[in-house]
Amino acid sequence: MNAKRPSLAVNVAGIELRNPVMPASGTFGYGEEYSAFVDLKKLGAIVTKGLSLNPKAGNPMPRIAETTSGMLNAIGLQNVGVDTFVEKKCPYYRVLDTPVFANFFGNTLEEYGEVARRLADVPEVTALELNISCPNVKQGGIVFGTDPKAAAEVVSLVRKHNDKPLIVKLSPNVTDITVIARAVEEAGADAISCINTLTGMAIDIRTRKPKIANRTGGLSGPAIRPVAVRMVHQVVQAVKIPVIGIGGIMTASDALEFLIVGARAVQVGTANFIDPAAMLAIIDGIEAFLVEEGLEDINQVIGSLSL
Amino acid sequence: MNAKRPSLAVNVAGIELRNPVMPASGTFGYGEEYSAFVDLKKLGAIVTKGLSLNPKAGNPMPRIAETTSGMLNAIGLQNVGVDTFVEKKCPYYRVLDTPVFANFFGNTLEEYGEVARRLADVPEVTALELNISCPNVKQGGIVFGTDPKAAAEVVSLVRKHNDKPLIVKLSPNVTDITVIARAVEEAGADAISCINTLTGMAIDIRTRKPKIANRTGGLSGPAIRPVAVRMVHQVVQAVKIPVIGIGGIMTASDALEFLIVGARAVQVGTANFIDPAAMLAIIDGIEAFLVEEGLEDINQVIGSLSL
Amino acid sequence: MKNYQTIILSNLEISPGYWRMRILAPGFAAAAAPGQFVMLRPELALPTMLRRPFGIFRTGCLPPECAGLPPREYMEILYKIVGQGTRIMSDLHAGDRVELLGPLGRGFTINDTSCAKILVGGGIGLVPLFLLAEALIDKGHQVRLLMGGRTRDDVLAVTEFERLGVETYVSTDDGSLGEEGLVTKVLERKLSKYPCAEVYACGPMPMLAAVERICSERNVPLQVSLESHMACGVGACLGCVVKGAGHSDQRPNYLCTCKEGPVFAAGQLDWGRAVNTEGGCPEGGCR
Amino acid sequence: MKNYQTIILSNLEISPGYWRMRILAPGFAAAAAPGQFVMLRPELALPTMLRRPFGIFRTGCLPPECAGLPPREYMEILYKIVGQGTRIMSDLHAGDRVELLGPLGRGFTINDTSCAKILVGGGIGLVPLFLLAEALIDKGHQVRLLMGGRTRDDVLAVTEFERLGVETYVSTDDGSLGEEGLVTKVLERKLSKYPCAEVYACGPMPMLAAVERICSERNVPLQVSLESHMACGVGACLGCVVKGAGHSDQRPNYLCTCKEGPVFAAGQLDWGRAVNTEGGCPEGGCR
Ligand SMILES: Cc1cc2nc3c(=O)[nH]c(=O)nc-3n(C[C@H](O)[C@H](O)[C@H](O)COP(=O)(O)OP(=O)(O)OC[C@H]3O[C@@H](n4cnc5c(N)ncnc54)[C@H](O)[C@@H]3O)c2cc1C
Ligand SMILES: Cc1cc2nc3c(=O)[nH]c(=O)nc-3n(C[C@H](O)[C@H](O)[C@H](O)COP(=O)(O)OP(=O)(O)OC[C@H]3O[C@@H](n4cnc5c(N)ncnc54)[C@H](O)[C@@H]3O)c2cc1C
Ligand SMILES: Cc1cc2nc3c(=O)[nH]c(=O)nc-3n(C[C@H](O)[C@H](O)[C@H](O)COP(=O)(O)O)c2cc1C
Ligand SMILES: Cc1cc2nc3c(=O)[nH]c(=O)nc-3n(C[C@H](O)[C@H](O)[C@H](O)COP(=O)(O)O)c2cc1C
Ligand code: FES
Ligand code: FES
Repeated sequence: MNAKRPSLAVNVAGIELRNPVMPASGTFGYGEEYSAFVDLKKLGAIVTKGLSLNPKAGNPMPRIAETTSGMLNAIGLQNVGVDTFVEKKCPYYRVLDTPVFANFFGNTLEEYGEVARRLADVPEVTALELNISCPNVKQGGIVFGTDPKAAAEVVSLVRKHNDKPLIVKLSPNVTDITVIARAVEEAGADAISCINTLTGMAIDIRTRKPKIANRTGGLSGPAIRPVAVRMVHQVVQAVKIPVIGIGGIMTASDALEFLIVGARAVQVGTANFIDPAAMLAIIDGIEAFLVEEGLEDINQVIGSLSL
Repeated sequence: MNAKRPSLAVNVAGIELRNPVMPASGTFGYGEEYSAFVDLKKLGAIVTKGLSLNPKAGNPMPRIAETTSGMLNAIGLQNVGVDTFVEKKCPYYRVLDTPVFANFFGNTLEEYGEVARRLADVPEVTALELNISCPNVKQGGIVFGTDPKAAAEVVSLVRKHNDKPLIVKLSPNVTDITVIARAVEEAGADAISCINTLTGMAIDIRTRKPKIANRTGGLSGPAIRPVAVRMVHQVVQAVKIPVIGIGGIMTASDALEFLIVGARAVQVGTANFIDPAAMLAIIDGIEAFLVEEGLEDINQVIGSLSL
Repeated sequence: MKNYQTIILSNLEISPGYWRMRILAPGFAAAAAPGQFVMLRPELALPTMLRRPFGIFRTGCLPPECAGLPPREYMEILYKIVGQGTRIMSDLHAGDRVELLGPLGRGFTINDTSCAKILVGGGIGLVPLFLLAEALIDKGHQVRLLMGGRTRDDVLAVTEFERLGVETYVSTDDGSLGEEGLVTKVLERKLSKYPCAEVYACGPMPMLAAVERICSERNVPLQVSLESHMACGVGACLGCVVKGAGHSDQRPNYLCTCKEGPVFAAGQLDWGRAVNTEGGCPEGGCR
Repeated sequence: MKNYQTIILSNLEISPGYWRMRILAPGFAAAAAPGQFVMLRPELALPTMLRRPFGIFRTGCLPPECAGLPPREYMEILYKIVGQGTRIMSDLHAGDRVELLGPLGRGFTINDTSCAKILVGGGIGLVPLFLLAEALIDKGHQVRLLMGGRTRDDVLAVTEFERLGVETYVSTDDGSLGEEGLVTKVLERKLSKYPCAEVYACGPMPMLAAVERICSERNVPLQVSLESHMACGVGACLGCVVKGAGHSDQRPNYLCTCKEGPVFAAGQLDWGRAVNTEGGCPEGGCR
C-alpha cells in the first residue's frame, strides 16, 4: 500500500505539465481571481481569458443564462487588451512555476497577427492558444474556425509572428471538425484544443425576448460533453499533434473520458463557476483512478480506448 | 372567467392540427405502444418510427446511455419495414381522427424513392417526414443531410414519387443549417422539421469502451435544447415554409420557446420516455399560458419573438 | 400498468449499500405479477433524467393514517447503490415524491407441475423471486431458494423468504455467510437430488450463464430474469434489446427486455455470445 | 471568503412563497460584512447547475449539540421562490448538504456622520439591510426602516428589525399591511423631515430607480444593492456586469456586480437606461 504515487505528468507540444488539468479560457479570469480557492501551483497550466489587440468592453447584459445542465454566455470577449495584460497581469505569473497559455483572438487577420507579435517576447507566456471561433469582420463575418482555408491562413500568420508553441482552439459548430483540424495542423499548429462552445439560444417566454441580450450565446457545461468527447475522438484520429479536450468536464470521470479517447490534457470551464475547487478535485480523482486501476502513469490511460 | 378556451389549432403544410404538439419519430413507437398513457386523439399528430424499405434489425447493444440531461442512442433505426407498416400498423390509425406523419429513410437515393412510392397511396398516412440524417451507402457514407446538393436530390426524388405533404427533417450536425434548409425548400419540401440528434459519444472509464456498441450515438434531451432553439430560429428566418421545432422539449415552457422563435408546431421526443404523459401536460400547459397571457389563439404566440 | 405520482413511505439502508424503499401505490398489488418491474424516478427533476428500472420486491398494505380513510397499499423495491441515480434515491425521505410506472413487462410463468421449484438468486437478483415464491407457495408448491452473494452484505431478505415457508440455502464467495463458494455449486448438488425440477433465476450475467449451462445439460426448464439499459420501459425506444435464440447478423433476432421480458425462458435467448455481458454494467455483471 | 461544504440547520416557510434557511457556517459571522452575499447550491447535483446568489440575512450561534463540542455558528438567508432553483431549495431538509461560497462582494459603506440613516427595503430586498441595521445600531446610530411590499405576504421579518431597536414603517401596494401605497411615498415624506439623511436601499429595479430620483433631487447620499445574473460570484466570468456612470457604446463602463458590488454608491451607476431592468428577472423587477 506504500507504492509510489502515480505520475500525472504529460507533455503537450513540448511543454511539460505536472498534470493534464488546466482551466478553459474565459472561465478562470487571469488566474489570480481564483487564487483564494485554488493553489495555482497545482494546476497543469493556467489559460488566460481571451486577449485582443485593444481592450474590449464586451456585450450588453444580460450576458448569461442557465439552461438544462448548461449555460449560455455572450460575454463578448471582454478583456483588458494584450498590452495591459503584459504589463499588469503577467508579473503575477513570475512567482508561479506553472506554464501560462495566453488565449487570444482578433476580428481581422491582421489583428490576430499583431496580438501574436506582441506576445512573442513575453517570457511569462509559455504558449499561445489561438481562438479561431471569431467572425472575420472584414470577410462578412464568416467565422475563421468554420472554414479550413481561413483557419489555415490565420494559423500561418500567427506562426510567422511568434515562435512559442501554438495551440489552436477549434469551434464545434461545423459539419466535419477533422477537416479544420487537418488544415490547422498543416498550417503549423503544435496542438489542438477542442471544443469551444456550441451556439445556442434561450427565450424568456413571458417577455418573448432572448434570455441574453446578444440573442445567441455559447453553450457550455455538462450538456455538451458527449458532443465534445465525440469531436475529440475524431480529431485524435485525424491528426498527429496532441489534442487538449474541453467540454462539460465536471469530475475526474468526465476528464478521464477525454483522456481515454486520446486527449493529452483537458481544460475545465463552467465547472469552475459551480465549484471553484473543481480542478483540484479532478486532479485528485484522476490520481485515485490510477491507483485503483494499478497504473503508474497517466500516459497509460491516454488513448487507451478499446473499440 | 368563463371566456372561451383559446384555440390551439395550427396549420402545417396544409394540414390542420388540433394543437401543435406531436411525438418525435422513434420515441413513440407507432403510437399504439403509448395508447395506455396517452389518448392519441388529443395529439396534434402521430409521427411514426423511421421506416425503411426492408425491415431493419438495428444495432447491437448496448444501444442507449444516459448523459447529463441527455441520452445517446444508436438504435440503428430498427423497424418493421414499410410493407409491414402499411399492412399491420396502419389499420390501427383508422379509428383515430389524428393525422399520421410517416417518418422514413433510405440507405441509397433509390431506397428513399421506393419507400415514398409505397406510401403514396396509403390513406392512413397524412404526410411524409423525410429523415435525411442517414449516410448514403453508395456515396461513401456522406450523410444526405449535411450536403445541400444531396439533400435537394433526395427531396426532388421523393417529391416525384409521392404527392402527400412532405416534411423534411434536418440534421443539426452542420456548419450552416440555413444552407440545407434553403436547398430542401427549393427542391420542393412543404415543411421542415428540425432538429434531429447531435452526434455524441460517452466512454465507460473502467472498461475503456464506448458506452454504446455503435461507438457514437445521437444525443437528445434537454441538453440539446439551446442548440435546437437557435437552429429553428435560423431556419425560420431563412425559409418561407413552416418549421416544426424539435429538441429537448420537456415542458410547455420549452415548447413555447420554439413557438415564439417561429416554429409552427413542435415534436416531443426523449420526454416521452421520462413521462409517458408528457405531451398531454405540454398541451395543457400551452393552453394555460395562453389563458394567463390573455391570448385567444396560439398563432399569436408563433413567431412573436421580440428582438 | 399505471403511471403513479406518489410518495415514499420509507427508505432505509438494510445492508451496507443496499436500500429498501416503500412506496404508496394503491391498486398496485392486484396488478403486479411475479417478475414484473417498475420504472422509477424522484419527482424532483434530477441530473439522472431517465427513470430507472427496478424489480418489484413485494407489495403490502398499511392501516390508514386516520380512521375512515382507505388503507395505504404500497409496493417495495430493494436497490443497490451502483451509480448516480441510485445514490440520489438513497437520499430521499418519507414524504418525498416519486414517479412510478408499472407494473411492467412479462413476469415468470408458473407451471403447475409437481417438479421441484428451485429459485436461484444472486445478490440484488433476489428481488423478483419474492413475489414468485409467494405465488408458488400459494399454489401449494414447496419452494427452495438458493441465495448467493459475494459477501454476507450481499445476502438480503432471506428471513423474509423463510417466513413464507421457503427452504433457503445461502452461499457466499468468501464464506462470510452460509456455505463458501458459488451458488451454482449448490444448484448442481440440489439438482442431482430431484428427479424433476424447474429453475427460476435472477442475478449477474456470469451467474445466469452458468445456471443456463447447468440446466441445459440436465434438461431442466429454466426461466431467467434479465437486465438491460432501458429508456422507456414500454417497448417504444428499442433500447433494451437482447439477442434471442438463433440471432445472427444476417438474421437478427432481438428481443425487447422491457416488453418481451424481463423474464425469458432460457430457450428464447442466444446463450452463445449471449445477452449483454459487458458495457455499462456494474462490475460483476448486470445486477 | 470561504467555500463551505456544510449542512442545513433548518429551512422553513415564513410567509407564503418565502423561506428562511439556516446553514451551519463556522467562522462566517466574523467574516461577513453588511451587504455581502453568498453563492449557494444544494450538494445533490441538480438540474440547476449554477450556484444561486443570496444576500446574507443574519448570522448567529447555537449551543453545541453535545457538551464539549464547539458552538454551532450559522448564517441565514431569506429567499423567495421564483424559479426552479429556489423551488428545489424549499424541498431541502435539516441535515441536507449544501455548498456555500462566501461572504462575497462589497457591502455597504458606513459613514459615521450624524445624518439620519434610512433603510429602504422592497420585498425580499430587505435581506441585506438586517446586518446593516445591526452595524449601524452598534455604532450608536438611530435607524429607520421603510419596508414596502406588494401585499402583507411580501413584508418580512419586520419584528426582527424592531427587536434591534429600528423604527420601522411598513407600506403595501394594496394596503393589506401598514400604509397603502409605494414605499417611495413614505421615503419622500421622511426625507422632508430630516435636514440631513443617508439612504441605503435594496429592492426591485423600478423601486431603486425611483429611490435614486428622489435622493438625487435632494442631494441625499444613496447606496443601493443590486442583482444580476451570476455564474461565478468572484469576478471571473464577467457575466454579471451593470452599466456604470458615463457608460456609452463608445466608452463602455461595465461594473461587476459580484466584485465591485452588489452594493454601489448611486453615483457609480448609469441611471439613464440604467442597470438591467428587463430580461430574465421575475415580474416586477430583479427582486
Ligand atoms: C428489469 C430490471 C429490473 C431491475 N431490478 C433491480 C432491482 O430490483 N434492484 C436493483 O438494485 N437494481 C435493479 N436493476 C438494475 C437497476 O436498474 C440499475 O442498478 C440502475 O438503473 C442503476 O442506476 P444508477 O443511476 O445508479 O447507475 P448508473 O450506472 O449511473 O446508470 C447509468 C445508466 O445506466 C443504466 N444502468 C446502469 N446499470 C444498469 C443495470 N444493471 N441494468 C439496467 N440499466 C442499468 C441506468 O438505468 C442509467 O440509464 C434492474 C434492472 C432491470 C432492467
Ligand atoms: C447579490 C444578490 C443577492 C441576492 N439576494 C437574494 C436574497 O437574499 N433572497 C432572494 O430570495 N433572492 C436574492 N437574490 C435573487 C436570487 O439570486 C434569485 O431569485 C435566484 O437566483 C433565482 O433562482 P431560480 O433558479 O429560482 O430562478 P430561475 O429564474 O429559474 O433562475 C434562472 C437563472 O436566472 C438567475 N436569476 C433569476 N432571477 C435572478 C435574480 N433576481 N437575480 C439574479 N439572478 C437571477 C438564476 O441565478 C439562474 O441562473 C439575489 C441576487 C443577487 C445577485
Ligand atoms: C463565461 C465564458 C467565457 C468564455 N470565454 C472564452 C474566451 O475568452 N476564449 C475562448 O477561447 N473560450 C472561451 N470560453 C469557452 C471555454 O473556454 C470552453 O471552451 C467552453 O466553455 C467549454 O468548456 P466547459 O463546458 O468546460 O465550460 C468561455 C466560456 C465561458 C462559459
Ligand atoms: C431512441 C430514439 C430513436 C429515434 N429514432 C428516430 C427515427 O427513427 N427517425 C428520426 O427521424 N428521428 C429519430 N430520433 C430523433 C428524434 O425524433 C428527435 O429528433 C430527437 O430525439 C430530438 O428530440 P428530443 O430531444 O425531444 O428527444 C430518435 C431519437 C431517439 C431518442
Ligand atoms: S426500454 Fe424502451 S423498448 Fe425497452
Ligand atoms: S458573477 Fe462572474 S464575474 Fe460576477
